[in-house]
Amino acid sequence: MGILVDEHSRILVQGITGQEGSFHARACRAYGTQVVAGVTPGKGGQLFDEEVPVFDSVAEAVKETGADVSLIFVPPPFAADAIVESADAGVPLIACITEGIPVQDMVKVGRYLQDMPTRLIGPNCPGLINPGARCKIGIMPGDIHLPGRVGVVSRSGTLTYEAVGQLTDLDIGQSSCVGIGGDPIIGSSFVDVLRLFQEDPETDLVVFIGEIGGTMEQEAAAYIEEEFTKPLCALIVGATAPPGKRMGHAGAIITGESARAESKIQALREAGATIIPTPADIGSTAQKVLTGG
Amino acid sequence: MGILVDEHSRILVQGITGQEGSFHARACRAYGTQVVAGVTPGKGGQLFDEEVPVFDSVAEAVKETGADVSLIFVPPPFAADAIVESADAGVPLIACITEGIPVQDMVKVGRYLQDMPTRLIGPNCPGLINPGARCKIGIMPGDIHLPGRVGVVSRSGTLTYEAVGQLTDLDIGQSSCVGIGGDPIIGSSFVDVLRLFQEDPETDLVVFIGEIGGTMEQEAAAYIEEEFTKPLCALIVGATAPPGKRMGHAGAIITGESARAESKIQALREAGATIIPTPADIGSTAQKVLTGG
Amino acid sequence: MKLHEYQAKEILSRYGIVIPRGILVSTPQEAGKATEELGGAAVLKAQVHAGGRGKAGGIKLVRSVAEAEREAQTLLGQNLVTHQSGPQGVPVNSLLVEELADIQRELYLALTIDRGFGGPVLIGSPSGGIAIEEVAASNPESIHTEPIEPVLGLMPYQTRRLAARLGLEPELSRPAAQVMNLLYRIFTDNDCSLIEINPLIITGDRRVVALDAKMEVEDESLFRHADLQQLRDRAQEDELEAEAADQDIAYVNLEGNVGCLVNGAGLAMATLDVASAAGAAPANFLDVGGGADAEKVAKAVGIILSDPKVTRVLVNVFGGILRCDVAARGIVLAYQRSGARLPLVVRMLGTNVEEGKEILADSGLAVTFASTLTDAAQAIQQAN
Amino acid sequence: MKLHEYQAKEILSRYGIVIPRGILVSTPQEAGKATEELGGAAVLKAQVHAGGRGKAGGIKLVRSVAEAEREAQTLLGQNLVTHQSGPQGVPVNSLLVEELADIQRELYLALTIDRGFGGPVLIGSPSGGIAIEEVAASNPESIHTEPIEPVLGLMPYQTRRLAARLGLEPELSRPAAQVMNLLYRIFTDNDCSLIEINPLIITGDRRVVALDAKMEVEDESLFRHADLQQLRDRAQEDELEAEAADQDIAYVNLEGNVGCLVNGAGLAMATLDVASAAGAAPANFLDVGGGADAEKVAKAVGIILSDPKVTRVLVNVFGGILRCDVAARGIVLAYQRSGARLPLVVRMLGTNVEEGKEILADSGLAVTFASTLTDAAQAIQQAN
Repeated sequence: MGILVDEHSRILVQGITGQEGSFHARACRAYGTQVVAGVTPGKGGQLFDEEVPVFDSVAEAVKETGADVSLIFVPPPFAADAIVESADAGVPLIACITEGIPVQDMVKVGRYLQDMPTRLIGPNCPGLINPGARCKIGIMPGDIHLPGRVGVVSRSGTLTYEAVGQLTDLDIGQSSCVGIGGDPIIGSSFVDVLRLFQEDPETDLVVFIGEIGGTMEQEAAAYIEEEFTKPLCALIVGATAPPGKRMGHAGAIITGESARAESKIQALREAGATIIPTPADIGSTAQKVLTGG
Repeated sequence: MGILVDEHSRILVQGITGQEGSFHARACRAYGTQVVAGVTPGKGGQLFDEEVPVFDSVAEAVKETGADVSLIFVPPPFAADAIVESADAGVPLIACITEGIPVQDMVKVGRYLQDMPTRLIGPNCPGLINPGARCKIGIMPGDIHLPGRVGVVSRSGTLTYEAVGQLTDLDIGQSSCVGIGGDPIIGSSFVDVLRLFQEDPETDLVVFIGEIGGTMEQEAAAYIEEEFTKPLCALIVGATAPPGKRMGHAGAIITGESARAESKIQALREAGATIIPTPADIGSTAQKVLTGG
Repeated sequence: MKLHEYQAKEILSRYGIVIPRGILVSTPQEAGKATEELGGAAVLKAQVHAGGRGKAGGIKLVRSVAEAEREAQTLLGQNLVTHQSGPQGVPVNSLLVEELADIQRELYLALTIDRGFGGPVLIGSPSGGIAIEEVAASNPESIHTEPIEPVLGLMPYQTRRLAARLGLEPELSRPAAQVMNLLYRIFTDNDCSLIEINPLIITGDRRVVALDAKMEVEDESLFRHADLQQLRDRAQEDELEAEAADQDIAYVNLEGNVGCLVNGAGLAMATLDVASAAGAAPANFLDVGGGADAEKVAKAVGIILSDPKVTRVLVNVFGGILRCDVAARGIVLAYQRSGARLPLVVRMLGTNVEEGKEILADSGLAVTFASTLTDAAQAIQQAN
Repeated sequence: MKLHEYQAKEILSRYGIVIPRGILVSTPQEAGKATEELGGAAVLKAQVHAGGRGKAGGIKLVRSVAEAEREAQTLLGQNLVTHQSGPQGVPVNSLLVEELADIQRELYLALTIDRGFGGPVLIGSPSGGIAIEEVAASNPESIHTEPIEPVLGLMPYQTRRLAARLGLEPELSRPAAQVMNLLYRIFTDNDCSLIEINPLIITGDRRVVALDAKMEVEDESLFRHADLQQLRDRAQEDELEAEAADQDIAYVNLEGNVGCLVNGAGLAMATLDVASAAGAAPANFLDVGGGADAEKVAKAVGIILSDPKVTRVLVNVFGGILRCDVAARGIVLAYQRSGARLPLVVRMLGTNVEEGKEILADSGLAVTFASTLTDAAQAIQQAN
């Protein structure tokens, strides 16, 4: 089981002929993921690594290969277009890795996707992985994962790997791990992913990794309190980080105090989450909760 | 019963202090409609006809009076704003009478309303009426209506009155009559209204009045064939009308042959509708169907 | 509102779309001078608001100044009759003199509103240079559409896809996409109901050029485009239709002799349908609109009465936003102003109907009242 | 990227928003001349990228040319320390000399992106002229927001509502709405992350004027704004931070002595959290980003090594889009280039981790490898 993807998922990689795209398409395949197609406009007809057909458009790729997940490595100026192209081609799940997409592009894409059946993970995210199904759709190092029953959801990329690494070191396997991305506007929120973990019979516990800024953790806390029935360990990073120099005044007054780490930790604690004291304690906290300690 | 509105509906009139707005607000009240508020920016605090409070904004009107239907007489340049203001204020039903709203304004409003729970009737329409509930939300002459069990839905304004007049002359009452509007982009389609008539236990038969242009009648025919279970009499006008001088080439090739009257009549006939031979035969055709003749 | 080719092209050019070099002229002498400026050979294109101009002889290739003057002499001042212009044709008051284009390929590109989609669509075909209706009939699968989501605008993948379907090589895909993007901007900035570039050509030196351009601005939006309002050319419009348009009245001149005044487009079409079925030939389609006051009704009736072929008048008014008393006052006013004595069949129902009938009955006009559509049609058929 | 007040105002003015008459100067003589041009009295405003300028003495009212020259002499060339500038302050290299405004009322208006809403919001308050954070703390209900749906844009009813909440009389509602509409256009046209007009004033003669303006353009969007890229003023930025920004590296200078190289903002924050908890004071926050190549990593490490307060370096890389071997090569390159011999604690995990460690082990650098976050923090705490 796990969420969103499994061993039947058929992946197409947008930007497969680029440097990052080709590297990670290879890594996904090496892990066991079914990469069935690539898309690079103007390079249709090629074969990637002598096996994966490359198409000029997502629509062709879907038609010819039945791809049902799109993994995007397209550079920032073209990434919004890539997302919309996949959504319009009817791809039900998109993971967009690209970092640095202009916010106003994502404002529009976000609005557009509201009316579409497509689910977007990211952008500016590591993607998602289902270790039990050997299905890796993203840039995370596959070999640190272990099949198991803990779900991981995180706003951060590399910190997700840190969490997984600590879990695996303690022999705690993962059902699915999802990096939802660090941009101001992203396709799927904590709540969206928690809902899926709630429904997944093979997830017993969720490790939740938030950050300072925004109010998404508070929204997750509200959901956890009202509907989420599984144990959850939560880490919020950034308590000692410098005050966000990039956050303007006007932005600060929208979220105000709630953007700070303490506010988020408090909300999650009150919602019944077990708080992970420091980033070094992710694995051990999960272990304690699992063993009832 | 009837659809959309009944004796409990509480109406606010946007543009109530204008010439048309005030005339028709009065006519609605005279018919028995509960007009609970008016809205004209800058005229808040006045009383309309010494009884109906006028507000500066829809939000205030809704808050103070519990209005749940908005009837719009605002001039074309400001009508899109009026629709959005009502939708944002949470008004569940809007009837926009205004004729001549720029199409590109309605393109945007149409897209916005997709994500809103609000239902829009019109623009460029006569509104809707439930004679049994003495609830008239629009510009139709109230006294031609008779409470009864025939639903009327039409793209045309005055032709709807013609239909109602013919029905009433034959003592055939109406459950509800809805003019969906003649503009290229409207809030509710034939199918939307037919669905409501399908669900209404007090509607036995529907009189359906279409026009040349567009393909909405064909979409209705498809719905009628697949899901609509009540008898339906259909009139399509425009068979002898001059070829639409205002329809550009590019527009013509989008809809092509299907914009013509014969194509629409054929689709409706094949869907099981009883075709009304000429506009003079609306009442008699309905009577025949009702009496099984 | 239709624009002339030269007006549309000026707008295209201002946005950055490449158009041929061209000079607008209104005399044969100017045509000759322009041809000289363009190197001694040119195309003379009649500036008229009607398609099918080429087949009707409205476009002439000239290879000398003398030939330019001769052809301009013939074209200017004539009424050009095309399959779209109606039998009376449209006057040729100016010519666009353009440089010869090195045409390698002719494509079709257009933007319009698609009711079904509820927004603008971009339409393209590799079969440009001929009427798109013919392409639609003979080769419909060569016409491609790209719906444009208003929140997103035209997306790059759509322009790539359409460019590919137009058969453009990769190196031409980018300039063609640029044209598509600019057309969409022009369409939205100017509240167009139609932009049509037919043909969009690929030249021998691999440029993408708008060789012809048709542009229509939505009448309802003209209030916010003072600049575009200036571009209206009344000379191209049917005189009565232009007068009606000035009053914001929907009017189409037809062949018969029954002048029709109706409120509402649907009822107006229904009235024509019933009148025709009863053997009466309508002289016009006229929807006076919902928001009419007595003066506007009077103007509408005045337009009907000023049509020489009209011998009787049929009024079919169902009072709603337009009240019957208002309509009646307008009718009386128009008859008084024109001094006309044409027989009048009136069917009135709805809001303030009694007042309306009273006003007409008291007016001294030769009014026959009818109560049903059928009655009205029969009465007008007999009223001669 | 932040713009100066004078740059922001020039953009506002270009779009049609009224700003005071002003002259940019960079010498006391120019300041005197400008004051003379403005009628002998003016306001001198230090052009710096830091809020709180007024309280810090960066704004001076002068009533004569001599006074203008004197005050300009003091301001120009100094480092202005405000509550936002950090202790080192920001250099005052130019002054905006503006005419005196006849202030009747001071309002606040801003536009930014609201993550929760997923789009732009317009923010307004009748309490302008003071820091909005203070208003938010003391009188939060006087701050009003209007979310803007991208497909619709800012709707008239929203501008009417906000104008009313700002306490504007009906006759001022329209010009204020106009300012709001223009601000939204500026915001979207220029991919802003923030526009703040504080105060927006009502003058004695009832005009709506932007008396101050703050504008920030989203760094990610600069690639499509060549014109705005020109407006960057490096002198206003921390030198190392500016260097980092040039390389597209997220870097913030801190107070400690442990240079930190991390990939990923979350892991970088986590690293600071753990290091601080272990008693080691970070010298910086540095996220080298996902798409880094060896050269970019080398630049990042170079920035760390060029910081004089750094005595040891902590590397925490979890290989994903950035592979460990690439990171290792970059680190070695930077040490070689700088000749630095600072101790290095490296924690590396993930993609190509073995190759990465091998490269570092073979490099001859004083590397300590750590396997967990705690180990790394302890190792760096001891590495002195």
